[in-house]
Amino acid sequence: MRIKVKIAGVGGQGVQLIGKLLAESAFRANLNVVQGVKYEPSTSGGLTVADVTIVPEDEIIGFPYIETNPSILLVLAQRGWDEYKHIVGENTIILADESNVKSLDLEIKHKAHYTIPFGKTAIELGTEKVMNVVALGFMAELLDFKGNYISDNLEEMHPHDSGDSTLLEVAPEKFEESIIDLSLQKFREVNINAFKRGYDMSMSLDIKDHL
Amino acid sequence: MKVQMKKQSRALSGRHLDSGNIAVAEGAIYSGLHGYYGYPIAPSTSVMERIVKRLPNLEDPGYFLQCEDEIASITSTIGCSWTRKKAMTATSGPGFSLMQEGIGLAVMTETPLVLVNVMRGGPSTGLPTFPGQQELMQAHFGSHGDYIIPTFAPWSVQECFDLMVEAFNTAEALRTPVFLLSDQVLSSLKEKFVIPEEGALEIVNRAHPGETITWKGEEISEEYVLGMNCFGEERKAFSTGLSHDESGHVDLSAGTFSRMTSRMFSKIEKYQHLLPKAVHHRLDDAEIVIVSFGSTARSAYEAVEIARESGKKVGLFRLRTLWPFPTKELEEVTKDREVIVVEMARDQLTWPVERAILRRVYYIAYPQGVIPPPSVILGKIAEVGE
Amino acid sequence: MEIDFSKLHHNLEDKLTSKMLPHIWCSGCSLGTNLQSLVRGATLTGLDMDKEMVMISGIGCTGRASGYVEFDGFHTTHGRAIPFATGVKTGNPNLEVIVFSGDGDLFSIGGNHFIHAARRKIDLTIICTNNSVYGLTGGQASPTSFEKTTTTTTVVENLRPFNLVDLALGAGADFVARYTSAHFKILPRIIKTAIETDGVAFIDLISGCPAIYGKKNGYPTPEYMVKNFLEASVEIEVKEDGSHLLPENTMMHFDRTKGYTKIPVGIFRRQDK
Amino acid sequence: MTELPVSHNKRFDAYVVGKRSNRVFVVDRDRCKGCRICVSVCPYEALAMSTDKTDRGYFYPVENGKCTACKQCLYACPDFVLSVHKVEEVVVGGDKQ
Repeated sequence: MRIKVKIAGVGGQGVQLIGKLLAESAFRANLNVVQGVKYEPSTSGGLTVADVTIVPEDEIIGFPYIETNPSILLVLAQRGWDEYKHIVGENTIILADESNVKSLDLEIKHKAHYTIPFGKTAIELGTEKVMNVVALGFMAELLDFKGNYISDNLEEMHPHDSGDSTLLEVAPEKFEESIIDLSLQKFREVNINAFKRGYDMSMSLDIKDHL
Repeated sequence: MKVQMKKQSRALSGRHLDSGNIAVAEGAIYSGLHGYYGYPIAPSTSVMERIVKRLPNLEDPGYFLQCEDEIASITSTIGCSWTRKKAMTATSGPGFSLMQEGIGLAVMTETPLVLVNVMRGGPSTGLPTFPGQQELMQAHFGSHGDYIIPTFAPWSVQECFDLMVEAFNTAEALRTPVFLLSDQVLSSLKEKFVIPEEGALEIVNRAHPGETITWKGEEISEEYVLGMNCFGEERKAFSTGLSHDESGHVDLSAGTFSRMTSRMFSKIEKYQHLLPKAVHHRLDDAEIVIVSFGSTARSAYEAVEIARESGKKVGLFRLRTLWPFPTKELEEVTKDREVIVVEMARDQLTWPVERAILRRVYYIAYPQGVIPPPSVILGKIAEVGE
Repeated sequence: MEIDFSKLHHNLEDKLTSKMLPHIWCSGCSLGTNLQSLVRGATLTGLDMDKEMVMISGIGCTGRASGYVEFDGFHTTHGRAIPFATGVKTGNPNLEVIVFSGDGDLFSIGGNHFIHAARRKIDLTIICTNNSVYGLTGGQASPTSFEKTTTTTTVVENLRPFNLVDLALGAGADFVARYTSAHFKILPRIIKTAIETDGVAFIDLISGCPAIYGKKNGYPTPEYMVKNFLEASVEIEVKEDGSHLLPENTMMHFDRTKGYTKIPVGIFRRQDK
Repeated sequence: MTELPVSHNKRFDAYVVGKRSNRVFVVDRDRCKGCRICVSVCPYEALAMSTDKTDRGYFYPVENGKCTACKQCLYACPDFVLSVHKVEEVVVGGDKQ
């Protein structure tokens, strides 16, 4: 039973920050979590990826990266999609930013895909910089209400994990706590707003029906 | 107005979500670190950045210095240790190469210290932000002359902390430099680790001349480990990188050289059983044994789990002490079984494994700046199973 | 009246590691004189040599000095006396740490460490026995070998020596002095001041290698060397405008047929940090 | 002049010196390397080199009666050969430890 989230974008988009916030929130929900980090030396423009794997607290996570079939693949840049489209699997929900990923060529069987205006929403909030946190809010809603639904389906993929009934829920309050604790003072408010907007967008888009 | 900083405690007891480099720093501080001397180099730098936030602000503050280069880092570390303080440095690939002469000095003068090498891909500048395991042999043979330095390898953030405490205890108990070989994957991945209460773990301090200390319930004999007379204490404390006698003074005679250097080997061999033991995972009925260490072993662990689901009898022998190499244990574990060595290097772990069991093994040499994914290991398991 | 021979040991014998003497240095080498001046200077401070002082040396002829005296001491790798001393001082700030090494060790292989030590102002006393040559390895050129002098590795006129006083002043040392080993009368007091300076103290201690460098370059005997040092020494005049610190006024002159022709000596800078 | 201006043993030469003959000037022949610096720095021309050699093959300084125990040579000596003591401290039954 595990949730695997891969976030791909380019440097400067805050990919590592939301990877960290996701991991921190799951950690605060008493789950076992690993955030694998890969980066290139350049801080801006280079491909950057965060892999977050979440399991019940008593389980060991070996390989810290996501090789195939993530539960969620969040792409914030075209380069991210081009680099990782081959790892999509039958359990994958693909979330792409509308304005930054122009060409979402879907060849592999997957569970669902959505193109969401994360960037546009962030601009409405005053700065495109919070695009990442809008996307985090969107994912948080999936993890809160549907996390177990997502992971239950994964049991087919990881049969050795079966028999464990621990819930993989991460409540939105845990995310808000993490955002407050880990953001710089001047970004706290705008980050919380961005998180809530993303969360609401996810609620209103009745994803569950598609799953 | 000057703000009075609240003094920090050495043990930040509790649950943490953080990276391997943070755990390394906290393990050192828990063990009683006083002096840290370092030079920025990826991917080890975050150890230093954590230390500088913590060490000067402790209730019993230590000293942090950013040196002019890695040669100065290792030498200052040795100097600090000679004042009976616990000292360390951390570096990566090119820095480890620069430190080799100083490492020889630490061996020759039997100086307790801990050197953390957060491995990246080489040679030369290589892959500064990607992992490697290519310094396994350099840890053994890097400096000139014969020596053996206890070398540990963690596979998780928790072990980065635990083995750091082991490393300091080993350094103090056996009066020797100790290496911790971490890698870029562990340096940056974040996962849970727990810091015990202050006093919950045994912390060893080096012996004075004539004093007998115990470590893990065992008395350390002065026949093997000389008590250390440090600067500022009763007698003249002296040592040199030249061949010297027990008092530290130069003696180039063959007898003295041989007596001193053999003792330096035998003290490590004598207490080898107290060093961190290898972890056996699903080895009881295994037909195939995977041998690995560090972050690579995480991938091997995943591969073993997946292979077991399809009924393949595979187990993992995960090294935690790399040097001295656990030759006998490996011999027993691999008897009549196929062996696959998995490493992020070309023939560095395979070499001592083959030498230990005296036959050819299967291996995955993967010096590509990423840990070999489970799919690659599963492919090799299938190949060996046929 | 009968002499008791068991009492005839050297006046400083209790500060010497007797079992290591006689030392390895050649006849007439300035190192022994310098070492004696150091021991006398250290004694003047009133500190306990064993418990309150540490003497660190590098590699080379000078490197062996720490083994001959009863300071706590350490003989490090080539060029690394300063970083080792930095570790000692930061490990135990109560110790007075003295670096006693040569020009090759401190300014060739260890040059980077020197300028950073001077920049950092961690309290160290650095005494450089500057004899312009690599003696232990048989007479190769050092960073302070003079122009147009002969060494075993001088191919063409490729030498231009460091002016160590200028270098130390530029790098920011707090106390900078230059004397020669023939100034044994006042050296102990200078060394005492250097040790007591709170910051980086540097003494460019001009010394002779009569057996190798001197023989080829104008001071063939120890006697001549001592006379040459005293005759060539010029005490600096401290000027209000600081002009005595200009490189041309701190520079030494050397003639390969006569030895030193000008050695500006004195205390060039003294400031507590 | 005292009855014992100079005493020798295998290692040391001890000269009773000074205007009031209250000092002992000592040459530690074992450590001497014959560099002649002592001879050259002596302000009183009280030293000359020996005609015979030490066990290690060096000439060594010999005092000629003019020494005032001024200690110049002692400070200049690179080999810790020379020393000056008060007479009462180095005679048999003297008070020095």
